Amino acid sequence: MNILTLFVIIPVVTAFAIGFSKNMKQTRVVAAVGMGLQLLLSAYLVYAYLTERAAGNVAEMLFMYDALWFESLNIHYLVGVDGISVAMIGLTSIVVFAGIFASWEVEYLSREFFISLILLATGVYGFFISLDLFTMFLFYEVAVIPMYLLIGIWGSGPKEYSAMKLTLMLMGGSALLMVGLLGIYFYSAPDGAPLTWNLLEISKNTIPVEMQRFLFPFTFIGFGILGALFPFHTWSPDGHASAPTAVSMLHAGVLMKLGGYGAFRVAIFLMPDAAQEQAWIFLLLTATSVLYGAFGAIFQKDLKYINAYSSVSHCGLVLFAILMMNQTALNGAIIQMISHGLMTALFFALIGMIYGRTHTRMINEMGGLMKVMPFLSVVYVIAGLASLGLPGLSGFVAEMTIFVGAFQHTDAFHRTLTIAATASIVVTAVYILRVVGALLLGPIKNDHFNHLKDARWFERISTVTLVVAIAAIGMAPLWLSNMINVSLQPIVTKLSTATSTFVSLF
Amino acid sequence: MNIYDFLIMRHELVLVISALSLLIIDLALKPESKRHIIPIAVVLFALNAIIGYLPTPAGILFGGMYQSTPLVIMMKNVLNTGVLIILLQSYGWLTKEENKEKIAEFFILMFTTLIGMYFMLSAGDFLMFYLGLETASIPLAALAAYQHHRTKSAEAGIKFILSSAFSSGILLFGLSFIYGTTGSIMFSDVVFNISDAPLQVLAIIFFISGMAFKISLVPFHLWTADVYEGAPTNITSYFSVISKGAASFMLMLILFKVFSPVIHVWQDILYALSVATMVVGNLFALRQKNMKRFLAFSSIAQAGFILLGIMVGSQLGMTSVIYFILVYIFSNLGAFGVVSVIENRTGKLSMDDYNGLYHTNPKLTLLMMLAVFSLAGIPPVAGFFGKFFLFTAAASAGLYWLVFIAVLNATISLYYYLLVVKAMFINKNETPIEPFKSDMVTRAGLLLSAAGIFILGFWSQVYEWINNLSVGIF
Amino acid sequence: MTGNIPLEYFLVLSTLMFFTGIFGFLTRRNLITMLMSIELILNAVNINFVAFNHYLYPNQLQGHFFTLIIIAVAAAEAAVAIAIIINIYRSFKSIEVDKVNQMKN
Amino acid sequence: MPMNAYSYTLLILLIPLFSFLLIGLTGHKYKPIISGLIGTAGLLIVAVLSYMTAIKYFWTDHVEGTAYTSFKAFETTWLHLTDNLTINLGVLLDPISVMMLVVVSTVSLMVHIYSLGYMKGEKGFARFFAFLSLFSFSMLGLVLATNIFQMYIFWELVGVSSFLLIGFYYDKPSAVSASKKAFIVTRFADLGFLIGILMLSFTTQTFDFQTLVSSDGPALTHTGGAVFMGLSAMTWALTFIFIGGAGKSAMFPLHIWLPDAMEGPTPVSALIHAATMVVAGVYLVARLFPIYSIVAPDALTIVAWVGGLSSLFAAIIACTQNDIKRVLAYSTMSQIGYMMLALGVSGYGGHDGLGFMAGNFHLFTHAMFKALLFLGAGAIIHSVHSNDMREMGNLRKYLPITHITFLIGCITIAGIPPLSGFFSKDEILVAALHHNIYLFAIEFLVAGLTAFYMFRLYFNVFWGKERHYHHTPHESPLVMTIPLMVLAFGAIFAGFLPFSELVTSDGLPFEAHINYAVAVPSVLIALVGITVAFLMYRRTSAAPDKVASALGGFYRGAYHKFYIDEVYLFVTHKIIFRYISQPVAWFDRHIVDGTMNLIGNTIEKSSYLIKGFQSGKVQQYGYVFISGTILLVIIFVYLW
Repeated sequence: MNILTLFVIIPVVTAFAIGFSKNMKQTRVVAAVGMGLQLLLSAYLVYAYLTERAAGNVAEMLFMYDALWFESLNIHYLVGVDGISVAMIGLTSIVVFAGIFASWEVEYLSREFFISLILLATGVYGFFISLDLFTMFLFYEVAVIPMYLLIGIWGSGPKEYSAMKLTLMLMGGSALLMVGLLGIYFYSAPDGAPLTWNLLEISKNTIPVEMQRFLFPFTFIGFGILGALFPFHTWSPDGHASAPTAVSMLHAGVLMKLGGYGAFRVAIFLMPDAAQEQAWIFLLLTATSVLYGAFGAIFQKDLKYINAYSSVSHCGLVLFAILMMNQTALNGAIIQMISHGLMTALFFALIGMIYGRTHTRMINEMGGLMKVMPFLSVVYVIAGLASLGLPGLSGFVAEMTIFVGAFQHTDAFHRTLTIAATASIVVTAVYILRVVGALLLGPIKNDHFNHLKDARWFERISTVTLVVAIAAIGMAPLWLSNMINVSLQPIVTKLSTATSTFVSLF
Repeated sequence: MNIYDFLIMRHELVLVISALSLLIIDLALKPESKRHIIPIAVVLFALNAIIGYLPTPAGILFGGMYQSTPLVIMMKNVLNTGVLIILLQSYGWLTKEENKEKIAEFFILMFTTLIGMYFMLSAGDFLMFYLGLETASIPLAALAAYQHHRTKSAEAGIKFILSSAFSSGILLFGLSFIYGTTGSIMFSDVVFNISDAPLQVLAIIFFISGMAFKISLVPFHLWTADVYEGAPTNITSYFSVISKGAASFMLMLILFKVFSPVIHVWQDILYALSVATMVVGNLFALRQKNMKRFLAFSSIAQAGFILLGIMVGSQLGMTSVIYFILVYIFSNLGAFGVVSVIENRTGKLSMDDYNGLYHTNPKLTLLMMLAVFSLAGIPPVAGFFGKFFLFTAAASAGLYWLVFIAVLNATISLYYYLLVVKAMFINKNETPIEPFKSDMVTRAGLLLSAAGIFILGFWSQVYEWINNLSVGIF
Repeated sequence: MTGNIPLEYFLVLSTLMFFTGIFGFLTRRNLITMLMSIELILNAVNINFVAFNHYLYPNQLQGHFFTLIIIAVAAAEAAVAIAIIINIYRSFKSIEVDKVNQMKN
Repeated sequence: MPMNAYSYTLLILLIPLFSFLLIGLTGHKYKPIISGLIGTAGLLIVAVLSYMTAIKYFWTDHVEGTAYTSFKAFETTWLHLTDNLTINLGVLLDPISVMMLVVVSTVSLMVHIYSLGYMKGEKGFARFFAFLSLFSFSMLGLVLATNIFQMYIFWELVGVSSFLLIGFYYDKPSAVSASKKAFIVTRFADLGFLIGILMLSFTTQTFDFQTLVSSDGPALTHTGGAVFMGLSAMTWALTFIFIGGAGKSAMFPLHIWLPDAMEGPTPVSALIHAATMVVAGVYLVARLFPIYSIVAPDALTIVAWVGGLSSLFAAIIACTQNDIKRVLAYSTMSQIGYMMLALGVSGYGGHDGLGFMAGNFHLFTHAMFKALLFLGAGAIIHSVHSNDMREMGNLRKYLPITHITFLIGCITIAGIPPLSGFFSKDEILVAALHHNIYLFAIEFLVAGLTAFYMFRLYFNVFWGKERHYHHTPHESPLVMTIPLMVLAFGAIFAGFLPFSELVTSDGLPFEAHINYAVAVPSVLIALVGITVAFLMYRRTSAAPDKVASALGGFYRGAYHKFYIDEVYLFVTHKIIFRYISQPVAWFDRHIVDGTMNLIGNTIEKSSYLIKGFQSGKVQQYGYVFISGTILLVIIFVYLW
């Protein structure tokens, strides 16, 4: 059995097993075990991958498995991973694992909750292992849909509205995506040769430039919507605000990464020429959303909204780096995805735990939590520092790689935008410290806070997992960035084949 | 012409025989024992369905009026599957007191319409086509008016018969011009003499609008909602999948076989129709509260998608259409099955009655969810594959913008499909529908559709099988 | 016998009948009358077929056959329709088409 | 010289890190004092190692007459960015880093010991020492950085540890806001630093200090390059980098965080905001000094003027403040201004490098006496429980040791020979005189002001009339007074170190001797300042108020720190918060999100608009039917 297929099978099996569980206790135990296995498996995958590479295997994708599915359309079940997907899979496993524990005490329809959560995870895993555009798209939509139920049933606030909005906007995104993918398929091979959905095959062939011009926006925006590309990001604040804890974690932590990953795996990789030509538009958009999200976050009062907007800012940085299209920046983009995934998941976990105690998310109603729940508060501070890019935590590594990489461009346009983007680190500091100050420090605002308890054991598991991951990346980023760097080589070479040149505004 | 030639038209023969035998048996039975008809009929039909899959020589009868090709046989088999499910699902309803007098009629009429459709599908000239069409639609009117004590049923009947007669009048007017301009009603002759001369284009448009009525495309769809609502639910499902499916097959066959030289004409016509249909169907479906009307409009929107495949006019297009209709049969029957079961138990039809259904009847709810997801084209259920292949077909003809419009409409449709899910899972309800268990047969019917929804997508052999039998025009 | 009447006349006649039928179908309030208007439409078609057959393709009979079939089918249609109309009368106590308007929107 | 001979210096970094982790993770398990001892012991080892290194580097391993070389005792790749640019972590040893090593470890050790007494019984004692260790780690890492990016990394870390320590009393709103202010202002400056690094690294394709400053390196051989607004790329880069330095070193106008930072515990102020972190900016400029002076003299001029103006500005304000820690804070700012100016006026190599030497010299001495002064102030506050000098007076008879040491500190900073302050300040003045007469004038004036405000403080606190204290002030325990004495010793004798032979711009020693033409006047003006202070504050009199009212608006301006804080407040709250952030939030809710909702509503509405078609009338259906057909005919038969 191919190891990658296991990543899809284990969750499905777990979901089934949950289906037969008697009560809440069994349910969550089964879920925890299943996802624990998944975590171990991905750890093993990282190990196996590195050993393979160390053994001198230079194939673009490893652990490939190919099964013909729809013959006449040449659709395959084709899986394989390179360093990038391995990293993303690792991220997913960590976040999902943490998410299970973060939602340890979901009582209402707990069985259904965990099933949908795990199905969502299945979609994500499938997306990251697929090399066949059709399968990729399939898993992509599988990942998007459980969201509706998860938010609609277990959410809070205007959950129906938010769930519907989120689902429809993401589906609208996949409408664009569908067009893009079909276009790619029908130009996937030179005339006469059989068409293919196979990512690697397509990358060997050059899609006609005029088609690229037409298809690139569809594909990029299609993925970009999930990556919270300005101005298509508005599903994110409402969705996150209404979603239950674990769902926000998975969604911001992992699902939004599908956008970035696809944008660069499919849009940029397969259509470099159009990417070069149209990059300036999207660079402007993303640079906007980097600052826009940050400034938007300053003004918010609801913790989840603050975090949602900071996600807009950080994911904007991901797309920004992707559009810079040089090795370092791309590397930074991947690391940023991982880092942001981890820390935003941590944020949402903490927010959920705090909300579960104080029953409010309004920062002006809270204060002095450091006294009553030191553990959670300290972790919150760590998450905050990671988010504002403190050295020794993952955020710094990602941002610096991106900035240095982006600044390697010689033209004023790229560099001005880069400097504009760097400005976000100050704004980030402002809103992070604002929250920390108002939420954790200062005198205790509300007497009944005095009776609140600190984190329970499962909450500690959930948060510590993430903190460890963040710190590990932040302290020793070299192996990760090397792993990614190697896998970036073919993509960068493909980009360098682009004949058309970058259109600069100035 | 020897006896074996009749094997070529075995679908029709078996059905004719079963219909007649049912008639006779019905005469023999006493009123109280009439419900024994049901097993007999079902068995007979199952027999027919099975025989349909036996290998057989393709052939031509009556000097080309009747021709049976593997493609057509496959289409008939697809329809058979649907009808079988419908028969199973309607068991619970047929055994009700009000119907026990006229159980046999139900089967006889339904078989007759089916015979009509089969003849239509195998038609080799417009005469046979017209005969089949009418044989299919006239009994349908009777079926729609089946519950003569319900005024709505009667209204559905009259609305259907009038509009269908009207539409076939217009269709015939078109045919008469085709005959006048080409000098023949044989498909094989017409195809050589057809061109885009104004009179012929006019004829084609009349013909298409006649067919569009059966497939219920905008603006020829208005009868649909009323008839669907008025007719007994199981009949409605028959309307929505079988008669629509047969009509689409027929439209596709004639366009491909007969009007292939003027594809540039009807492609544009269908383009306009499909956009209109998707948009209007969705817009109407948005605000429906009555489940039957809701499904009626959603099925109108689906018809718009079917056109995407037809207008391509290639093998890919035909495959995707047939595959989509197969999937659509299962999905729609799943939805209608749940609606009919609930209606028979509680008489409740409004979406609001479905609030909180999950807490009382989880299995039905899950089936309903699967069905609507499949209709909305959400993976991993079959509907996604069906839609995706339709879009692929359209894109293969370079109709990217149409694909874009279509997918946006799919998104809109997702909205109202999710409303159903929302009602069942999220909305609270003080007086939810009581938990209940249906009889075995109905359950089998539901299960069958559920299985179809689930398996069909992953089971690529089905698609390949259809693809091998489909023929394009180029 | 009809040799000196050109085809166009028949076509004009049939077209007139066709639209008369449609007009009737759209305007008459009585279900039976509507049914009759449909018969008009069908007969227009019949005239077309016969005329075409007679003038353009004298040496074949397809049009005639078609006409016969249409007449037969029309009869069947009328039979079912009237049966339903009786049913309508039972339940609505009227055969005014506008009364038959329970389901809308 | 063999590298491995020095690789033990890695311990200097690892020990504090270890004690930080140890205390941070397990501190709550055992008695607070234990964590205090762990931290102190760690620092003790560090200090010993640093002194060893200094002696080895400056004397034992140094061959007489040769230049002091700079070499890496240890280096490892931390992150690989581009083919040329990799971020390394390591230990770089050269005169200034070794000197800073001594400064940091000494002061830090003293502060650790002092805090054992000062923080006694505070809740969060363990946390305090954890943070202290973290800070020591970061500061040492900054000092020993082998490349500019490592420096940036630890730069951020000292920033955050100062944030944590300022906000140590996190339930005190003023402390919280002060820590936020400090972090954000420095963060803003760091943005400049980062941009500078980006530019520099892009032009030179290296982060490494040795490569950067080597005479044939890409930086020094770099000529002109892209010119923007008349300044070369290098000038821009170095100016941006200096912004970072100015932020950390509280140079005007980025100084506003320093006075508020006094909200932190006094030992912290002594360590971070007097001796070590705030001079990081100076250290940064000194690190890149060759580039500044050879490739980007314009940037260096900026440095000089910013330094000079800041020192004057701060000195003026210091004369008007009543909070003793704030007075010291402003004096710190003023002294750092001195150092900056010294670097700014310096040339490269030989005797031209006098300013460079003087700057570092003053950095060294200032660390001693300013730490001494702060710790003394801490002792005072500890006994009086107030920061306001108006509530003090005649304390000399209660706190004899504190009194003496504090007096030593004051004399030193006033620049009275033979104490250390005199030598370093004198060299600076000489350098300034050679370079720029106006700057010299400013510094000359500031020398007088310094003497004045320091003795104003001194007399106010230790003389003047007796105030009634809620409990009689008592001398601090030994654990607090010993550090005072040690530092006093340093303050007295640090001046006799032959700096001109040790720390020079090009590593070669040169002859530096007292320039009496400068020394005598500067001493005189210092004495003048002292006398004025004596007359005004020896006994409480109406004189100060008279002078204040005489100065009028100017005094008020100085008293309110020239309203710089208000300007910042206006910019941040009014401009950024109200005119950027709020509109953005509004725009997002109403325009972007509104559009999405609008689409949804339009669809919903239109579905109601067209409901009329489904009228339920068969004839109308037929009507639509036939008109549809006719429409198609019209389009496709006639129009197509």
